[in-house]
Amino acid sequence: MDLTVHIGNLKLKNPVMTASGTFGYGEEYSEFINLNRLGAIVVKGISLEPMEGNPPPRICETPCGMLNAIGLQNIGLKRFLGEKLPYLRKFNTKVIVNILGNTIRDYIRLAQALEDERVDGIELNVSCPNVKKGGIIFGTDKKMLGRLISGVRKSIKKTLLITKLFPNTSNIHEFAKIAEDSGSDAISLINTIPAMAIDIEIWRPKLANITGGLSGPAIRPVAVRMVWEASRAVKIPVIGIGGTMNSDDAIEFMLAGATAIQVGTANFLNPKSTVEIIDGIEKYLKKKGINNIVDIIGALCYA
Amino acid sequence: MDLTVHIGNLKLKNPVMTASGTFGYGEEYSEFINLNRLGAIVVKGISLEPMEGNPPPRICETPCGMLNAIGLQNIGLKRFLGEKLPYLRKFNTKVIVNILGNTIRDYIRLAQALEDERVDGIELNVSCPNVKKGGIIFGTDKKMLGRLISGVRKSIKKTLLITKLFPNTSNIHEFAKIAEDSGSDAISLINTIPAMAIDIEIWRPKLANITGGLSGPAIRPVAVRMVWEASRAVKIPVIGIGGTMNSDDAIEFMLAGATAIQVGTANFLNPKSTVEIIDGIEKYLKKKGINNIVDIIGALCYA
Amino acid sequence: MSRYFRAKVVSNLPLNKKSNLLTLRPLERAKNPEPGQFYMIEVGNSYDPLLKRPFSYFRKTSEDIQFLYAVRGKGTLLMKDFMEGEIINIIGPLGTGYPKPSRGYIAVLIGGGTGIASIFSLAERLTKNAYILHGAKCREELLAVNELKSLKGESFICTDDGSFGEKGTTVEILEEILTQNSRLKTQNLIYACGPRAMLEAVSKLAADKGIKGYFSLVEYMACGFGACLGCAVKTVHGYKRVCKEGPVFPIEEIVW
Amino acid sequence: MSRYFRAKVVSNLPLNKKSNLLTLRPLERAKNPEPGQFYMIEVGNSYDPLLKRPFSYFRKTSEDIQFLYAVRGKGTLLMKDFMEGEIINIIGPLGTGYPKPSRGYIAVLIGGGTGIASIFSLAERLTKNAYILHGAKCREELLAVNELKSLKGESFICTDDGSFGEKGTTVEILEEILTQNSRLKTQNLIYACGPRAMLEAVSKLAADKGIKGYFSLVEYMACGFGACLGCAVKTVHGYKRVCKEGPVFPIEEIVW
Ligand SMILES: Cc1cc2nc3c(=O)[nH]c(=O)nc-3n(C[C@H](O)[C@H](O)[C@H](O)COP(=O)(O)OP(=O)(O)OC[C@H]3O[C@@H](n4cnc5c(N)ncnc54)[C@H](O)[C@@H]3O)c2cc1C
Ligand SMILES: Cc1cc2nc3c(=O)[nH]c(=O)nc-3n(C[C@H](O)[C@H](O)[C@H](O)COP(=O)(O)OP(=O)(O)OC[C@H]3O[C@@H](n4cnc5c(N)ncnc54)[C@H](O)[C@@H]3O)c2cc1C
Ligand SMILES: Cc1cc2nc3c(=O)[nH]c(=O)nc-3n(C[C@H](O)[C@H](O)[C@H](O)COP(=O)(O)O)c2cc1C
Ligand SMILES: Cc1cc2nc3c(=O)[nH]c(=O)nc-3n(C[C@H](O)[C@H](O)[C@H](O)COP(=O)(O)O)c2cc1C
Ligand code: FES
Ligand code: FES
Repeated sequence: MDLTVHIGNLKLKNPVMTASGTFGYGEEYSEFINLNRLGAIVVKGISLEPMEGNPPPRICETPCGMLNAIGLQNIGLKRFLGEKLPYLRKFNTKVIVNILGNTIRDYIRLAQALEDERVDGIELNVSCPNVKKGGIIFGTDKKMLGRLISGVRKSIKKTLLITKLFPNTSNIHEFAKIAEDSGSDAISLINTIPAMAIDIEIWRPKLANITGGLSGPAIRPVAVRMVWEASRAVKIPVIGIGGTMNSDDAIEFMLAGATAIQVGTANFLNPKSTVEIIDGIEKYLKKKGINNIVDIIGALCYA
Repeated sequence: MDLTVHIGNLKLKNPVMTASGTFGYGEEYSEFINLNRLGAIVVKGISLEPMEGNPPPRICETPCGMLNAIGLQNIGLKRFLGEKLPYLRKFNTKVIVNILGNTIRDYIRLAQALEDERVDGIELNVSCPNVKKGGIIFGTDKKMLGRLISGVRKSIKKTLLITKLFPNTSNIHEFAKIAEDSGSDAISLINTIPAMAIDIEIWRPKLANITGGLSGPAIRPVAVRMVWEASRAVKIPVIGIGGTMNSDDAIEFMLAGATAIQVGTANFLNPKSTVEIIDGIEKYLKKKGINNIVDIIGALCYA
Repeated sequence: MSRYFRAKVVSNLPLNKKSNLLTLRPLERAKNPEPGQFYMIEVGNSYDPLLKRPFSYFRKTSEDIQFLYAVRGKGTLLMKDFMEGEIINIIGPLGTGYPKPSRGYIAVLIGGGTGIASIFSLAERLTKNAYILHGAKCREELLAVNELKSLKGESFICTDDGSFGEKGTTVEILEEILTQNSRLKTQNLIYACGPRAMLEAVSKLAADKGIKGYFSLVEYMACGFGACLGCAVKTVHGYKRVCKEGPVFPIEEIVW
Repeated sequence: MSRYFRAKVVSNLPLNKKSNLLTLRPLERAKNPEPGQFYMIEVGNSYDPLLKRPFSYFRKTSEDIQFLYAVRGKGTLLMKDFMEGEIINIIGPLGTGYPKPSRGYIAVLIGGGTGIASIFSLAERLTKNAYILHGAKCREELLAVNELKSLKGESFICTDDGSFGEKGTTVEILEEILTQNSRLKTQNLIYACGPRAMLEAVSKLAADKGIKGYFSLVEYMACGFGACLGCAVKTVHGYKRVCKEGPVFPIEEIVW
């Protein structure tokens, strides 16, 4: 059975990746699973300088979902390269680095530094809803998004470039098209949906940041629809993210048009989710008599 | 204890309304609850001509939510006025009619006919995601939305005009502002979020319409955030909709800035939801020692 | 007497690997159901699963309502965990059940799989001139075999693999019955509930032989009482709600 | 020996109106916990509630792990329904527990409400020179009173309303103890877990008297093992994760 999928020039041994911000820098999961088994590890968003993140409370639970406003806390490029990347390099798994900046120049510097270190891929976080100065304007402004992507594209040679899209739009296909036209090798979607919860006893937002991003099974139907729309609008591969809890959900995304999927919130509930999903996909394909996983990508039938 | 709230020129005896499309024409619930107790009844969307709706399956369940693609099935204006409105008139409850059309002219004709029959309010459904020709373009195009609202506004005299907003945008406050500036007396939000689910056994969409609208508790955090954003952008009252299952949820919307709320999907699980929510709000206010419900509207504290 | 009421789980007994017999006792005064009607049953107390699930009532005793259900997905899986004494919310009786056969008609009742639940409620009311057919894949999936024996009508049991009763499908038995009493065939009246494939086959047979009858249909439901328009099926008179105008429809009105 | 493992519910006994004692038996080989460590416990098998919930372990016996929990919201409400024999997933032991007091130090342990669970695991390990304080609003909310008596250290129990033990708060008792052995006060070492108000008061007292110690903090958690950065608390060294660097932090490092 062949689980291999291709995202741009990257060959993944299976379509199961981790979603940025939910898998730390990989180390946190090494005691639970064999990291070699993953298609790719996408690490927590990295900025040029370390960021301390938002004050607590940073998370809360909602029906079949959770809100987070971590505020992009990260150790910064330098410490990432010095302390975290060497560890990840030990595994036979692709390493994709999620990056975020305030300006196009920030993104370019990050991308170049990471290409120099030969990471396997770069995922542009243009869509994180939690910090005002951050990538968010790129994620909702088509022109800016195009300029950002082509800027980064030109500044790096062959490293895989993925653009991660913002779900809060009525025309995801247009953003997908811009990513493709500006030189993105793939798109990933969706990031969390901006949301909010209030503690009605004390009349305060449950998050110190007031709003946060909704993730988990609650958003999966929205994510599947967006992946379906985006994958019909572009030729580059689409990576499906949002509420994948098990292999059935992963298969749903792939039938909708995703070439690979990322597992986020599920890792918190069950740190073995990713490998259980890989096993589950294999079992499903066996049951269905399918030898090559690419046969299910976008295989949705109509009427 | 005073539960009265005002939406434009309408005085509601309490802030609990029903959400369009989830309460039929009221009759279906009369055996379960005393319709006189409701703040207002918003009926299923009405078009000039009857619509037969989408083929089945029309609904499916998702984590903490459901998808629907009813396709705006309705009996049309004439039969509504002849068969349904007289029944609703018997109750001491405001009647608000959700309307939808393909053109601004359609909306105007509907609004005028309903004003002639002295319904208490009109809710513009500019946001239903299920029919291609329907209101959807109004809901995502700011210029069109403005023209629609001012067109309807000018054509009717004093009937309350509510614009129901589409959640699939990154700038709900702009749509809210347009509704206000174009003469809407209030806005209601959110409608369902476009979404999709796939049956992985048969590789087909779970809905015949392929996509549908997500409702239920899953979307509440998104709805609360949008209500909060919208209510800070406009002076007209905001009606909060999305996943209100109980009085706690209703209070959450009101703290976020809603003057009233609509109960949708909850009616299906428990046809008594609306009155239980009214009772629950009363209990909450008593416990908190609040005499007037308006004191909680937008009372969210920060920091 | 509200149709939305609380009920206590009296028992929840496994009948076979897939199916249980659930006995509920209403804690409030509840309406008596008519054959073919159904109830919406709350399967858990979180919002996942969210919606109640529809089940035909199988039997109504003086105090209790009984259901036969098969475990299919996450809702019915939770129902398996219903414990004696647990209290759940249910809505019903709902929908329009089977019209009684007029005098002189011979009722042929067909319950495929759990479809027997809906059919049984009618079978119990018929005193004579009735055939009751129940089929399943294999012995282990048959339901209510003993109860069927106790009925006044003549009952036939079949399995696809022949592991119990006759080997074959209910449709084959139906054909035999219709052939045997062929002189009267237009005085046969078919009542059927079961898998779609079975209903389609029965429908074809009925059309061929000019026999009338009624099917109980299934469709996904959100409310069960006519409010959501989610359970539409196509009929010759346009879309109809399975939960309100149905679940029972005249065979010839159904558009497949 | 994975920290993610399945465990069987051995018992789940109500201790008072709000709290239960939960005994779990790991079905796989599991690591032994250190005092102050905690576990993430799966509260149900649907996605609502979604996340596991963090609980300090109360006691470790040769085969089992015990927890003391209070019903607060929907997760703990579901835990009350845990039945003997049920199998659940848990993660642990997690976090960094209490450092042992160095020789010559007098440990003063304070458990407010369910905070006693975390404190108890340490108390059991201390053989002498230890005071253990446990307080609650009223008699009905006290926990593990008998277990406290069996400890080697000296234990004090108090209730706000005086319905059991001394009338007053743990903070008042702490003050008394510190006054009594005042000569040695800098050789006291405080360990506390409980409501925020209690910890803030203890922290003030400790600062006033120049006494060092450790608090076990709580924060909302998604993962419990350091991956989500959701459980940050402010310390003098910046944000730290309650689930990894904590839950136990030196009192003087905590920024309130
Ligand atoms: C009027 C009516 C009467 C019914 N009576 C009975 C009965 O007496 N005994 C019995 O065992 N079942 C009966 N059913 C079917 C029963 O409602 C479904 O099996 C049940 O809802 C499945 O719930 P789930 O959560 O386990 O499955 P899900 O996880 O929701 O889905 C699992 C599978 O079950 C099927 N299913 C789900 N919902 C429905 C539905 N509303 N209608 C049909 N199929 C569905 C689908 O094929 C789906 O793939 C009846 C259905 C209707 C509409
Ligand atoms: C390291 C650690 C150890 C803990 N040990 C114990 C213990 O031994 N015994 C015990 O009874 N409780 C303990 N708790 C608290 C326990 O985790 C919460 O009471 C529980 O998660 C509440 O879940 P719920 O779904 O019932 O409440 P929810 O419905 O989620 O919330 C109800 C209320 O509980 C509180 N709460 C919810 N989650 C947390 C959380 N993660 N931390 C603190 N408060 C929370 C909030 O104030 C909220 O208003 C511990 C918490 C942490 C972080
Ligand atoms: C705690 C948390 C932190 C996250 N941090 C990032 C991040 O740094 N960069 C990013 O692009 N996405 C981040 N995300 C979004 C996830 O990568 C993912 O897009 C989202 O959670 C939806 O997937 P899920 O439902 O499987 O979790 C974060 C999500 C969570 C829950
Ligand atoms: C079955 C169904 C039918 C609906 N029909 C309409 C409609 O005709 N017009 C409209 O404006 N909204 C319609 N809605 C949207 C609801 O009014 C409401 O905005 C949405 O369901 C979110 O609220 P909830 O989560 O409380 O259900 C419908 C929703 C459902 C579930
Ligand atoms: S299930 Fe709602 S109308 Fe039939
Ligand atoms: S709970 Fe996830 S990092 Fe602490």
